[in-house]
Amino acid sequence: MAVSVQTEDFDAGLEINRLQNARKDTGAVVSFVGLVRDLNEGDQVSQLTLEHYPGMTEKALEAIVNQAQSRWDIFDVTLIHRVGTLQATAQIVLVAVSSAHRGEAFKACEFIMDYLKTEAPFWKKELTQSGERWLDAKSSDDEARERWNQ
Amino acid sequence: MAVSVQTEDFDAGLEINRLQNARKDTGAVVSFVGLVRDLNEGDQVSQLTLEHYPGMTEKALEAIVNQAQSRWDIFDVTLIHRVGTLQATAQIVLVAVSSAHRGEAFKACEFIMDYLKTEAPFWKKELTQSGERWLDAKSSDDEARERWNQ
Amino acid sequence: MKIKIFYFARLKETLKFSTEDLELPDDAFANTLTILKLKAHLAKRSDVWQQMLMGKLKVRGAINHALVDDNALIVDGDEVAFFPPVTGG
Amino acid sequence: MKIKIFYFARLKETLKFSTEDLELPDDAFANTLTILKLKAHLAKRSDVWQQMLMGKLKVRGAINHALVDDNALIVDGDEVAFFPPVTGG
Repeated sequence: MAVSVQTEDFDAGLEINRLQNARKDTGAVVSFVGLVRDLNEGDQVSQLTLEHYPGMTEKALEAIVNQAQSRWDIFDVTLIHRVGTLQATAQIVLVAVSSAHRGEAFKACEFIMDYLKTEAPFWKKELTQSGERWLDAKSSDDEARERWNQ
Repeated sequence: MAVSVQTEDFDAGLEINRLQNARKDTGAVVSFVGLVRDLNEGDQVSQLTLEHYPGMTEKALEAIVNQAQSRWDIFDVTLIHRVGTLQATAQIVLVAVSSAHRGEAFKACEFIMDYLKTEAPFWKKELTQSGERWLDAKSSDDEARERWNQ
Repeated sequence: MKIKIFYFARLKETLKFSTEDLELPDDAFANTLTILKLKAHLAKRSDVWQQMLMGKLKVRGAINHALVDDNALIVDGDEVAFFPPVTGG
Repeated sequence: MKIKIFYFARLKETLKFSTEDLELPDDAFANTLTILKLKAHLAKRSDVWQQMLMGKLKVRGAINHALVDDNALIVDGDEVAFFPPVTGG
């Protein structure tokens, strides 16, 4: 497992390749990249600032990855989440999961994102033409997480 | 949509970046990379030969991507499938899907793989220490596809 | 009627045929030739053909690049293909 | 008892506090201080504190880096944090 909270950008291709090359019996790598959209709730977004809770955030992410590893037969996970001020179209988060077969990697990758969205201490503040605003948590994210408990 | 059946290798990072950069309102890119495992059904695999049906294979892949685009609100799809003789650990297939929100991209990407596995005319022949063998279709792949009709 | 047939994977290898142009008598087949009838017709060639096309290998058929079932009708000029269940990805 | 408190995001910005060391009288709080009691105690500071901690913003609490609910017990030396629902990813 590699978990990182960082201001620097990441290279999704490089991280995917690392997982591929780690074991010769890897059959599948599923990855997710989340990006700063230039549009949110109808407003133009020029930048996004991500705050986190140093210490707790890393622990929360590791706990989520551990849960995924105990639920599915996966080989490895790379999770990188950026913090600080990001411009529109910038990369925010990467989750990459390797496994022998595709079904497990798909499930684990989506599970990690759904839990990250609702359990990991990050907060987003957008800059639009009318100023700064903190984003509200979405009930659709709570629902996405609840699916995994059914 | 970009669909390609080719002998050459591909660069997953490059393809993901292309989808990211195509539109500024992209919020999510989900990708799948399938690889030649060095182990299958307990036997060491040294290489895999992929045969296809030129003309029909491309059409089948485009039809699958079109289905995904009509079912989910996604922006774009890149699908690359290699043919010919590949060594263990080589990349076989890439599916990358961009969208505004993650749920749609995850579903569309997994849907495309499940349909590709059961509908696109590709056939795999493995080389193991006891010689060559054609792979049999897996009932688990049929079941994975059937989930989408429920 | 004239049709073109392609064989793939295990079929191609075992039958030692990758493609053939086949002419069928119009009085026997015109407007009535289905995938299943064509399989049965080809299966008469030898035991190997019988085994490969009508045996336990679940052969799938395609007409003009579209997957079809056994009852699909084949017409003059069609491109037909026979192959085992697919295993890509 | 002494505890450390962190505030994040909207709370930090509105309360103009990012962290504080707080000393509480043992006789009033020892072994009985919960997240909810601490919120109520802090809410007495001003209307803004009341609104932020006890208002409609669903404040979440953490003790020593673990998310907890309102009934969780805080002990001497704990690191407590308050923040709005998370919005990362």
